[in-house]
Amino acid sequence: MKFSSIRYLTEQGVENIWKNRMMSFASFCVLLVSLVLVGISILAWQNVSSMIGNVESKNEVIVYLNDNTDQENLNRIEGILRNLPNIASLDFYSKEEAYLALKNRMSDYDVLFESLGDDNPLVDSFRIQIEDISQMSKTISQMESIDGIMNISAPYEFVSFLTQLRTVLTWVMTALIFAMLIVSAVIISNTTKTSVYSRREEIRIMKYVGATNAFIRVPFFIEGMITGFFAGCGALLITWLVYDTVMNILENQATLLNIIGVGSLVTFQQIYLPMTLSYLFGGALIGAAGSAFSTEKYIDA
Amino acid sequence: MKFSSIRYLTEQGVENIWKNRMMSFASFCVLLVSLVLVGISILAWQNVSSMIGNVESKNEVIVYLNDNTDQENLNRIEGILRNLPNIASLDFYSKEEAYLALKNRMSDYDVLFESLGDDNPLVDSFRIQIEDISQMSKTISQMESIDGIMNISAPYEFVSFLTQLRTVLTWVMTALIFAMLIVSAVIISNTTKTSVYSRREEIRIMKYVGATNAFIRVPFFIEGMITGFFAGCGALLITWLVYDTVMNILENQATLLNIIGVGSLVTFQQIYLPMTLSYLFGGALIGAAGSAFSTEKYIDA
Amino acid sequence: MVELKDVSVKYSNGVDALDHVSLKINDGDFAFVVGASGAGKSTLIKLLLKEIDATSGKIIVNGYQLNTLKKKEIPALRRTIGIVFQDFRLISSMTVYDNIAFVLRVTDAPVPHIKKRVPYVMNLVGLQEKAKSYPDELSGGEMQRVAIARALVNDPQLLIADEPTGNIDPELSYEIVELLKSINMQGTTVMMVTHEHELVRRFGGRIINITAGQIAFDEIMEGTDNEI
Amino acid sequence: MVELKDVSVKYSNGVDALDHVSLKINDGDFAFVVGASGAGKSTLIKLLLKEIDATSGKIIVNGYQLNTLKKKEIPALRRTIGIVFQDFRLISSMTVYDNIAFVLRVTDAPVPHIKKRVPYVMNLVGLQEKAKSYPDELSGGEMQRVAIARALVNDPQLLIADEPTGNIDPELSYEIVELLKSINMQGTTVMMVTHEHELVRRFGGRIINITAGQIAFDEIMEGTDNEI
Ligand SMILES: Nc1ncnc2c1ncn2[C@@H]1O[C@H](COP(=O)(O)OP(=O)(O)OP(=O)(O)O)[C@@H](O)[C@H]1O
Ligand SMILES: Nc1ncnc2c1ncn2[C@@H]1O[C@H](COP(=O)(O)OP(=O)(O)OP(=O)(O)O)[C@@H](O)[C@H]1O
Ligand SMILES: [Mg+2]
Ligand SMILES: [Mg+2]
Repeated sequence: MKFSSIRYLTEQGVENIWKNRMMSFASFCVLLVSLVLVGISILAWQNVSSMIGNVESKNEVIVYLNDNTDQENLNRIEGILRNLPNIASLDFYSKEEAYLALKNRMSDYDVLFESLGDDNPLVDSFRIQIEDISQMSKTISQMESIDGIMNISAPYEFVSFLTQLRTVLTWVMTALIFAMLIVSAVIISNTTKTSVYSRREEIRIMKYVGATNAFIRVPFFIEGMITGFFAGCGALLITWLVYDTVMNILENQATLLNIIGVGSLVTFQQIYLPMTLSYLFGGALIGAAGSAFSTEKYIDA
Repeated sequence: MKFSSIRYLTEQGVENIWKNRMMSFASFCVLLVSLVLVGISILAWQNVSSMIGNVESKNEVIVYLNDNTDQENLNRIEGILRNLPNIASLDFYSKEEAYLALKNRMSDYDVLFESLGDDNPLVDSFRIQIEDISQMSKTISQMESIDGIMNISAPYEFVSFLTQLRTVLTWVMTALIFAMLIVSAVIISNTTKTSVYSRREEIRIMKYVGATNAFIRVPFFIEGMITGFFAGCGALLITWLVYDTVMNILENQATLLNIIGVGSLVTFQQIYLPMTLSYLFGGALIGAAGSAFSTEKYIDA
Repeated sequence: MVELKDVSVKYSNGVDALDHVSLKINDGDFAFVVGASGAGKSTLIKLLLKEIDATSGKIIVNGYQLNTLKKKEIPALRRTIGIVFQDFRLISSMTVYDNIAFVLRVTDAPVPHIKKRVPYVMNLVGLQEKAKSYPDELSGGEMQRVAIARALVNDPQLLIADEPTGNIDPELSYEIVELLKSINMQGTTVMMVTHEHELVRRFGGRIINITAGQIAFDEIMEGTDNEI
Repeated sequence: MVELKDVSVKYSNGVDALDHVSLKINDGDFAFVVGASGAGKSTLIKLLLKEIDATSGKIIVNGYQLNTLKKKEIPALRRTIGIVFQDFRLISSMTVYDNIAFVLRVTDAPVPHIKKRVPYVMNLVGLQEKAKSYPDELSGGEMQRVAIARALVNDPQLLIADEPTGNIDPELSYEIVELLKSINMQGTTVMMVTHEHELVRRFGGRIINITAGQIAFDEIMEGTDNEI
């Protein structure tokens, strides 16, 4: 194909957008909506997994040491613990700190502590954060074999809650993204099909005067690509607005934010580059591919 | 219009579905997808609000009484509390019960209790459930004015977490349902418009031979209604499958279920009647209305 | 009855298709409309159907004042007119039978009447065997005859035919014009656009010649057919 | 060159449109094809374009064996043929200019050639002023002439015209046939379907009569035009 032909076909593609503006607008809307749906689903998924990750990192296994463990044993146990796999961090928590914290926490029961006087019945402990909480039981049984340990308190219930929540959310979000992809595929393919269908006569006539399939297809392809590109722009804008709005609402919910962790929210700034690229390229690509595929049927008729 | 005409137009509508099967299938798919999206969004919203309601009902305000309150005062305070507005339930919790529970809860600190011996430093209390937690502070200030009360412990943070969670979820879910409605409206209107657009010649010719607008529209209307009805059936089936699958996944997550409350899940059996009706009627109605509106443009041309 | 008073039509792209045309065709008349390609013949017909509006001037068709006719009343107007379009305009999704029957159905005609009338007119144009064919499955001449049958079927007051013999061989063309003549005898006003001078010469009658949007000639001529 | 050997066409609805037709039109011939409505003339043309396939028999067009022609090669075949369809088949979303230029564009013709050639053929059919009009804005005769211009524009080896004068007044019709004749003089094979006996009588030449799907008559006749 010569350059003049390519230029002509490109111009045709651009012109067709305006000539078939009703159809182009339909494709534009449908593509835009699909991109927004898929985009927001993915963003939601990112945020939710980041939140779960954040909440997970707050879990704590507490290793209580025997009463009156001396410094040497302390160091030995700390060394062994640090060398265990699956340990994210480890803090020493002396019995004095523990006592003060307990007193604070149980301020309703002041009487109780008054009766104790200066006596501190608590023990030293290590507070340990587990890396992969699904491997927690294994790590704990390794800890139990260490000498000089009185007791291990692990947040079994909390961990099982988190793993289950994650399972469910993974299911739900994966299903959501899949559903959105299917939904988008269905509506995009239907819209482009209808758009081409309404021009089947034109396509037939072009074939009668000797146009090759490629010659007929290229303008559709370009038309779809441009429409898709603009749908991508629109989708980007809408996603941005929606995302910003949701983030603003969240920011006013201090307690909630505190629990899920402020840092676990993905800000728009962090992702705007890959997002912009995916939207624009994705839009153009889907638009072009959709048109190209839908012409097939009427081109071979 | 005579009966024979109505019969003829109805037959036309049915025939047209098959004659324009590509378009009918496109409308069917789009309507189905829209109904499923909106339906599942609403179901999700119902479940989430039922879960929040369930978690909310677990909140507790504890009213601690002065040490050694006698039975008479106890009855008096209970009477006053019961007469306060916004109280859902009220339970007496003796200091003996409290002590036992505390001991169980703090089994890690056995030493602490051993040092106390038989001495019970705790006090009697009422455990109160608030009806509307957003009105909690008002209710608590009313309680504070009662004689013989030592202290009130209210789950301020928990309540503010819940109210905030509810605000955010209400926003998100409302937005989701709205978005799905808009999405559906956009794609349905575009699909029906394209479907009618591809038959604009036919419509023009009908007008040339003296057909009234109603005469042209009725078959489109019936076509849309039937397509919509079947889309409703399909959507019902898909929603049911999806819902059932999600419920099955949830049922395997015992801890999670325990926290959100098994009873707070809406089972399909509870809602299948209104859902079936909404899907079928909704489908038929949207299909019919969509077609009727889209013909307008080409009918007046 | 068709009456045009000083009617002009200027298309949006600036073409003056009709230029101060005045014309009267009485009930029961039979008129040939002739003229070069692009003279304005089809434009005249579009006006009578209120497919387009006159830029200026007044038009009365079968008692309807087209200038003031409301959109809602257009179907009523069109039901008094039977029309054969130059490009046929058959509904491609309907069979030949339904294309013709449709005209009766829009007027709420009783089903037994439809069942008798439609085969009758299909027979008139020689298409009884094509009842179940779709327009795509017809030859050019057959499509044209379906268009003629459709125009006849509801016994219109005014029958307008735009080149009804453009795709039909001469023998059949004579038959078609004779058919139109016989319908005219029964009281229907007939207006037939044609470029086949032979037909006009043979049948004679009122001949209206449109040239460049104006009426160049409007007279009654003797047909040669009567002599043979 | 067109050659049909014992070709039959039976449409899916059972119509026998062509019945064991054998026919040869040599390069440089000019042939009129006549016959009653529904005789099978357009079917013959559809065959040559490979729009439909023969039920039996062999067809060769411009050296292409149509029976064994692959789908991919159809555009190449069609580019050697210029065709005027009975129903015009103009692309309604393109202007007159683009409808005609399109045929050159599909063959990758150089832009300067297009810019010279298209106005030239529009001039031949008298449509220079309608270059920017869309098909909807043309009269029947004008559309037909666009179709003729489109068929001429890429100087085809074989020119097929299906009723190219069905919507054109007699004067213009003569001009069109004379145009086709002069193109034929330059070496293009021309096959013209018509039902206007007057034209055939006047110009004469090879006349192929198709009746009920069979060749009833295939002879060369003297035209009256030469005598006048
Ligand atoms: N919709 C339109 N928009 C612009 N110009 C038009 C339109 N329709 C027709 N014309 C122009 O108006 C003039 C008259 O057209 P009309 O169709 O009335 O001619 P006609 O007498 O029927 O010719 P023919 O015998 O070729 O059918 C022509 O020059 C044509 O190009
Ligand atoms: N696609 C089709 N399917 C079925 N039958 C068809 C189809 N096309 C044409 N026919 C039938 O085949 C026969 C020949 O049709 P064709 O179009 O070849 O006639 P023609 O000679 O061109 O007639 P005309 O002069 O009226 O155009 C006709 O009886 C027609 O009804
Ligand atoms: Mg005309
Ligand atoms: Mg034909």
